[in-house]
Amino acid sequence: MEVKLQVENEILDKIKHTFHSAEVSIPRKQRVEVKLRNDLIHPFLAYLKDTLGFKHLSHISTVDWLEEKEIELVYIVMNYDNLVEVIAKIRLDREKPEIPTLREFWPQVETYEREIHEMYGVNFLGHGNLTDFILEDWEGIPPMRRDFDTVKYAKETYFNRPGREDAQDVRTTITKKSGEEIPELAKVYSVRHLE
Amino acid sequence: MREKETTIYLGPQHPGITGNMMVKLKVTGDTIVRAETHVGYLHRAFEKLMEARTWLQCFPIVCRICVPEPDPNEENLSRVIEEIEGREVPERAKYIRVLVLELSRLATYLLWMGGQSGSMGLYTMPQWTVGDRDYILDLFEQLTGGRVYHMYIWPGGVRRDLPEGFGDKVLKVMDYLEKRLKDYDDLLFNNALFYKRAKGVGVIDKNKAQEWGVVGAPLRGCGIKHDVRIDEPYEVYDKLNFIVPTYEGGDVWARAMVRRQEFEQSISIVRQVIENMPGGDFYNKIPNPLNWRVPPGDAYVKTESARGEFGYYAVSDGSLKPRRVHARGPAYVHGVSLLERILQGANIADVSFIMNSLGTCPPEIER
Amino acid sequence: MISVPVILSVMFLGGVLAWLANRFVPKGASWTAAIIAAFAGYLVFALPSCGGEYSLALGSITLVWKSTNYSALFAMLVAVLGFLGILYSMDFMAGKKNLGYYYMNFLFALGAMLGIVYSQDLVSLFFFWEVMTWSSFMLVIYSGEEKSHKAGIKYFAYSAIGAYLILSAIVILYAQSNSFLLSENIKMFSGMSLGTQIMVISFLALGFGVKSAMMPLHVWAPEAYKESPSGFTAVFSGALSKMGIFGLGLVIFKFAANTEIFGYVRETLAWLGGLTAMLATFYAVIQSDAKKLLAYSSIGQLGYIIVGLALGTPLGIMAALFLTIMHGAFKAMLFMTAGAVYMRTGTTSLNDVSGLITKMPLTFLTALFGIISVSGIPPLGGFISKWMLYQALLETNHYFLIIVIFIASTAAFLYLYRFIFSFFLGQKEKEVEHVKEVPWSMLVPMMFLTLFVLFAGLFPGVILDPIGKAMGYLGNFKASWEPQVVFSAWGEKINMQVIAGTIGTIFILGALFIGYKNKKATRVVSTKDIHTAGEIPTENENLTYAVNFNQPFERAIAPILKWSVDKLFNLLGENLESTFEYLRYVYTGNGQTYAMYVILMVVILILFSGSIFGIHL
Amino acid sequence: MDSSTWIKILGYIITPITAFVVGVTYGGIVRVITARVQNRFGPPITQNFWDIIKLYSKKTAVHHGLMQHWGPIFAITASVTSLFFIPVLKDSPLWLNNSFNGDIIFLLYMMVFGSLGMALGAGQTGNPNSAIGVARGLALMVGYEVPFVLALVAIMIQFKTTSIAELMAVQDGFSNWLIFQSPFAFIAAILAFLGMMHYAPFDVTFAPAEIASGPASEFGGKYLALMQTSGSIFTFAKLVLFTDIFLGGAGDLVTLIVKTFLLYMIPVLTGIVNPRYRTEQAITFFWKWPTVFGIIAILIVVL
Amino acid sequence: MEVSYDKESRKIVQAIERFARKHSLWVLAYGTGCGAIEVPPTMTSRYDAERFGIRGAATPRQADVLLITGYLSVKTLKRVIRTYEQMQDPKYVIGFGSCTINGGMYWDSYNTIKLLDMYIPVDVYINGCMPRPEAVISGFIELQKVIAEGKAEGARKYKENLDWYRANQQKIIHNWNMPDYNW
Repeated sequence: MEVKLQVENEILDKIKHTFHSAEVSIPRKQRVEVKLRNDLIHPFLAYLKDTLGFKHLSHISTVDWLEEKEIELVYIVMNYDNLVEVIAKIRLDREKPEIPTLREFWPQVETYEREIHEMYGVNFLGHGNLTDFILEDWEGIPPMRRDFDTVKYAKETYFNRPGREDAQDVRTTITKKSGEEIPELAKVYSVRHLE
Repeated sequence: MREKETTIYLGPQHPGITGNMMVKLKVTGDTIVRAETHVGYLHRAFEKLMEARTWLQCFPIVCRICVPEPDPNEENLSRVIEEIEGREVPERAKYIRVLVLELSRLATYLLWMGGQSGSMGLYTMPQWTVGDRDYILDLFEQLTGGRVYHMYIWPGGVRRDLPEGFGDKVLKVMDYLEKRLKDYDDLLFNNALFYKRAKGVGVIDKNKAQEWGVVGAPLRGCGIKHDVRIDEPYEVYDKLNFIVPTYEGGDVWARAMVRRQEFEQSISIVRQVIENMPGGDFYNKIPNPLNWRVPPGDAYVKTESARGEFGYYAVSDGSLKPRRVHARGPAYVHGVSLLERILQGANIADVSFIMNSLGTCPPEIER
Repeated sequence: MISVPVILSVMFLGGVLAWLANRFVPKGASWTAAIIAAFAGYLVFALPSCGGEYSLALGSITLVWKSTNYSALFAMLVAVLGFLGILYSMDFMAGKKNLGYYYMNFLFALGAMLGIVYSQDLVSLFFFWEVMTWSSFMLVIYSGEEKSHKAGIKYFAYSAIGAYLILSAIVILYAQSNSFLLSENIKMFSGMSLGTQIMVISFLALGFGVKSAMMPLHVWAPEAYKESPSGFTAVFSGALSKMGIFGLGLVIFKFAANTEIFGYVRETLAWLGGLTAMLATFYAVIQSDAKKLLAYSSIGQLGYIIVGLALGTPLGIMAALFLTIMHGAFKAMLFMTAGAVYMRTGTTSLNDVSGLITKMPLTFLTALFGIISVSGIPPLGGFISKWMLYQALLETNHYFLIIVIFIASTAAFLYLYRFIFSFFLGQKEKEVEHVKEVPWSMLVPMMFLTLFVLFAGLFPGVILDPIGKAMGYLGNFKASWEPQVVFSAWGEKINMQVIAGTIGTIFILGALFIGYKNKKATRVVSTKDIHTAGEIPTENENLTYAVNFNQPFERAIAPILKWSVDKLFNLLGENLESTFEYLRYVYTGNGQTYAMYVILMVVILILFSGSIFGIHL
Repeated sequence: MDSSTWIKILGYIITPITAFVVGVTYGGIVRVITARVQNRFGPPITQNFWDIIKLYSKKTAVHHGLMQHWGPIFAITASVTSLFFIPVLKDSPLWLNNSFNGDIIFLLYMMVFGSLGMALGAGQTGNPNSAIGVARGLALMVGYEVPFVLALVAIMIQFKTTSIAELMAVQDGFSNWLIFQSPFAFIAAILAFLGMMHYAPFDVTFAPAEIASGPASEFGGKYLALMQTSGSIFTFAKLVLFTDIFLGGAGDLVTLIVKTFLLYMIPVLTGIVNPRYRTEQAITFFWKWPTVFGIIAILIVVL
Repeated sequence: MEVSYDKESRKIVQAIERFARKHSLWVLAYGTGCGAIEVPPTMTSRYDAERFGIRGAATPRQADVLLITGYLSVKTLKRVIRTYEQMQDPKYVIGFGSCTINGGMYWDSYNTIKLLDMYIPVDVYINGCMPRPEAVISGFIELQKVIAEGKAEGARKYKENLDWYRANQQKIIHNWNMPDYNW
């Protein structure tokens, strides 16, 4: 089925016209994806919001690209009139991720930025309230970074029920106790089998 | 130096709070000067755990993101994977998915009716609605094997086909709910006291609503017609016949009336789905679930849950496990920044009332 | 031989003595004043309740001073409260400046009050009335701060209006009767023309109403009560405002009783009193300063008294006079409590202090008995007056007035609870760690009054004896009582000892039970260990709910308050303030200048009124 | 001592015990009725007894100061004293206790005694929720006292008495019950009674979802037990008072229980199907229609 | 309290007390985890836990049972400990769901505890993820049995082993600003 992407193409053109360095693509209907230089995100979102009518901030997401030493910030904004969502992506240096805050555009950005600061260690300049949001008294590297090993941390910090400390399949314990065999199918689906 | 305003902790251990969160109120008299939402009591690091599990192992996790209505999460994760992978879903599976989603919406609305009336002291209502919700949970149990968490919607379709005679049972429950809706009207929606309590309380400014990130019933209660089912139709919603109710006012009353209308609409959707249920396959089988790699890419999908737009952003790097799955529930905005804003100047008596009308659900805020 | 002039000269000379003593001996003023007040108090009680007559002829004017049963009642109130107030002031005022000035004015005010009640002629009545006004005015502006000046000017302005009205009435009376003697005037009053009667009665009622803070003439009271030192506020509210009641009693039963308009006068006054009680209570509910709250409460209680007097039945008058005594006691207690808190914490704001119960247990006890008594909860003295008042209202068929009174009485719980809660209950904060109980000289008056209200509740008859005699002076009123039993006109009676016995027995049984049960496993924990929903509050978070305590009620009465007269009169008061602004320029810091101005004003007023009515002295 | 003294002493013992048993059983029945309305089976009728016994048998107790320790005692003093001054049964020396002529006004104030005591106890805890509950409770009291007193005044004027016993004597025979003689007074009083019983829609004082049960939030163990005991007795006392005034009192216990139970059902059934008002809404409710009915009642008597 | 009444009457009193405790379980309104979603069905018309004398209580001072409905994050654990310590003896804890027993599906999460009884004494566990209302009720009946036998001595256990519990608690709660346990 041929999908008409008239609205999307219009937006694409406008963005390309204004921000020459942006890579714009249309992954599917109602989506426009934009890859930007770091310093352009502020004017870009201002342009989207004030000129193109993208009033609704749907989402701010973060992806940790450990191998590339980068942290990707994904802003998703939506226009209620033509129902198109723009996905804007920027990449920050993983060692010192810093970006100005967007609080003045949308009040709820505060929450997103607090969470990203807490979970990824991204510093939002001028935010003013980057306090504890979800975690309390967290010490060490931000937990959502990929080099944080949650299994190791959990084992070191918490007590484990005896029989679980080796993270073995519970079913083996159960079968041992009850004297039953593990069905072949279940063996195949075991996690340990995977690795 | 001691503050002038009195601090009142509403939660985490408080009968008036929805779930496990805290609203710290600074009050003078019984007027709230400032409200701060504190979350994180339910943080289980789901997004971290998902990065350590295969794509299919993520399904038991996502359904626990929002406890009262797990199905939009499963739907979202399935759809985000399907979109990255480009996997087709059989028509029958789409209908079954809509059926599950709408049943889950009905169950959530029943729970909401209970919470909304319980927060203003009408204790008969939760007893009725939560009891009636169990009929829907029974349907789920027969269909999926789980009362609360279903893990039923999978990439490529659903896990099982509908059992024998399931459609009739669903229709029977729908008839019952329709009958009960009259009782609910008598007890709650037509109660003058409810009107007095709800009118003009917790008002969201219509002009600011979109900018503040309001979605779902609160947005429609401001008179703005926005529903993902219509704006960006997923599954088979474009083939179904239903209306999106809106109300003016932006207060608790408007939200309640919107939800009440949607309750009726959902019943009608379920009926249509059962009526039009096509035959055929229910599952576009994925090759080897243990060695199933999703091609690299990212996607953002959204679903209209009972509390509003539920979005998932997922990134795959081509490995067995997701690179990143990020859930954004409606409560992320409703429960924190919006709640703090509209509680300013409200009465202490209305805090729990307003929270319930916004559909605040802490587990989806902190995940 | 004790006679009225002796008492008065003891008081006035004592005042001068105290002023002098302050010059030479540190603490001399307070001791002198206490001894003088004690001595004068003894003299007042030793004076035969009917007698001590003394007359002095000054040209054509004859001054007559004499004790009657009616005046004896008020004199005793003044003497006791005066002594307690001075005793209380000894430590309360210790270390403050101008103590000689304070005690001198205090004793002058006491002397003037005694002079008023003993006066049997209009000239000395008016003279003492003015002395009382300006000596109390001096005490209102005692602190010398801007606020107290404002309050003082407001008080003075209203008092001047009141004095002018009284003076006009006196002048009119003199024009008709050609005599200043009270008895002469009363005798001839019924023969005067209706217009004169109305004018005299309304002038006198309004004039006395100012002092008893009858709405709408109450505007001065909250500020003045707040600004005056607490030792004097106790007397101010407890005794000085009763001078208005004393005068109103005379007006109603001596002047108006024999006229045709007797019924109208009583109805008007009763409704004014009732509305005063209700509105003042509502205003008290929304106050956030303890002394202002008590001031409004005082206005409201005076409203009850006016209602009781205006009913004109034996039970009503008995209720009013009993309440006069009781109000003197419990309002003095509460003002003394507020003063004690002020002394130890430096504030009377209900928002700032909390949790003093463990620090000042005896003060708390006083406050507790005070509020129980004010609210009229059995078995303390306040209840009996309320009971009599309701019975009187019922027997005179004041159906709607009783509702007004009852609303006022119920709403009183709101502010009374707030008073005791904010100061003594609630969170114990670090700011009050250093607080100690007040010294004995302050505790003694408080404890004495506490015991008194308890005694009054158990043996109301003992206090009703002098009241009965006083009623005999006012008219041929007969009411019956026994030491523990009070009767109503419908043949109903209330036995206070049965009530107190029941309450006491059950309370003691309950206390024993709850003290004995699980005694070892019962712990006292700090007020920080409360249910905060599992959270641990930080240091600077305020857990006391004190600011705008009564906001739910405030919201409900907002429509009533919006239309009330108080705002209007506040506005008027503001304007009056600016009118009297010039007074600030002429204020030189000592009392003499003021006295001069007052006398000057009196003279002007006399001349002015003289020119109207064509009389020349 | 002569026999009348002994009867009186016996009455002092029997009255509170009966009130406690009846009051607690009523509480149990109410829970069952509520459950049935809510499509449930409900607890056994004796459930409230077990609750109270359990609370008494709590091994530890915590209080924040003397007033909290004494607060429940104030409450039980007020409820038992009120009961002692209400004639429970007509013309029965055993059940008359201390009732005297002129007791209505006394009772009006005595009933407040307990509230004030509880308020002091709740204030001592330092819990802001308790204080808010107290502020709400006292404000609500001002609300419902207005129609209540209007109704009582209408009756007191009509029969020129302030004594319950005399009012009971007036209501001789079914048709002479005050509910028929002055229906408007009854309507005003029964509406006030709704507020007095603190059932929805007038349960602002204890609203759990708002202020975590308000004044009672720091009371546990023996203190809560004593409060509940006192509450049960007080409920019975209020019911008896209303029965005496409006339903002609009762000559024997069975009649009394039937009448009080029927009366009790009014607030209970209202409460089951209604949400709660906000405080100011509740107060203004009482100052509207109930007050109008009360004024009509007085006007009828006067004119 | 040692009172001088004889053994027989003490036995009777004890029996009554146990019976009352058993038949009056007030559950603290605290939804610590996702299990809270099955508490309303348990309490309401279909399963009606009030038949067994189970009802909600608003504050810890009044409650008897602390229902830990699921996993506890570290942040919640602190509040749970505070709440538990404010409850009055006798007090019971029910661990609800697999995650309180051994961490359940959150065995590798960095923010949830895996073993509830290392931090507070637990009387009864209900397994399942999540347990059905029937299971919850059967858990309560198990608790009633334990109470009837007089073995529900969690409060005593906690008091006697306070140091051990404190050490475990302080191991994961870094900012320990809790008031002292006052028993």
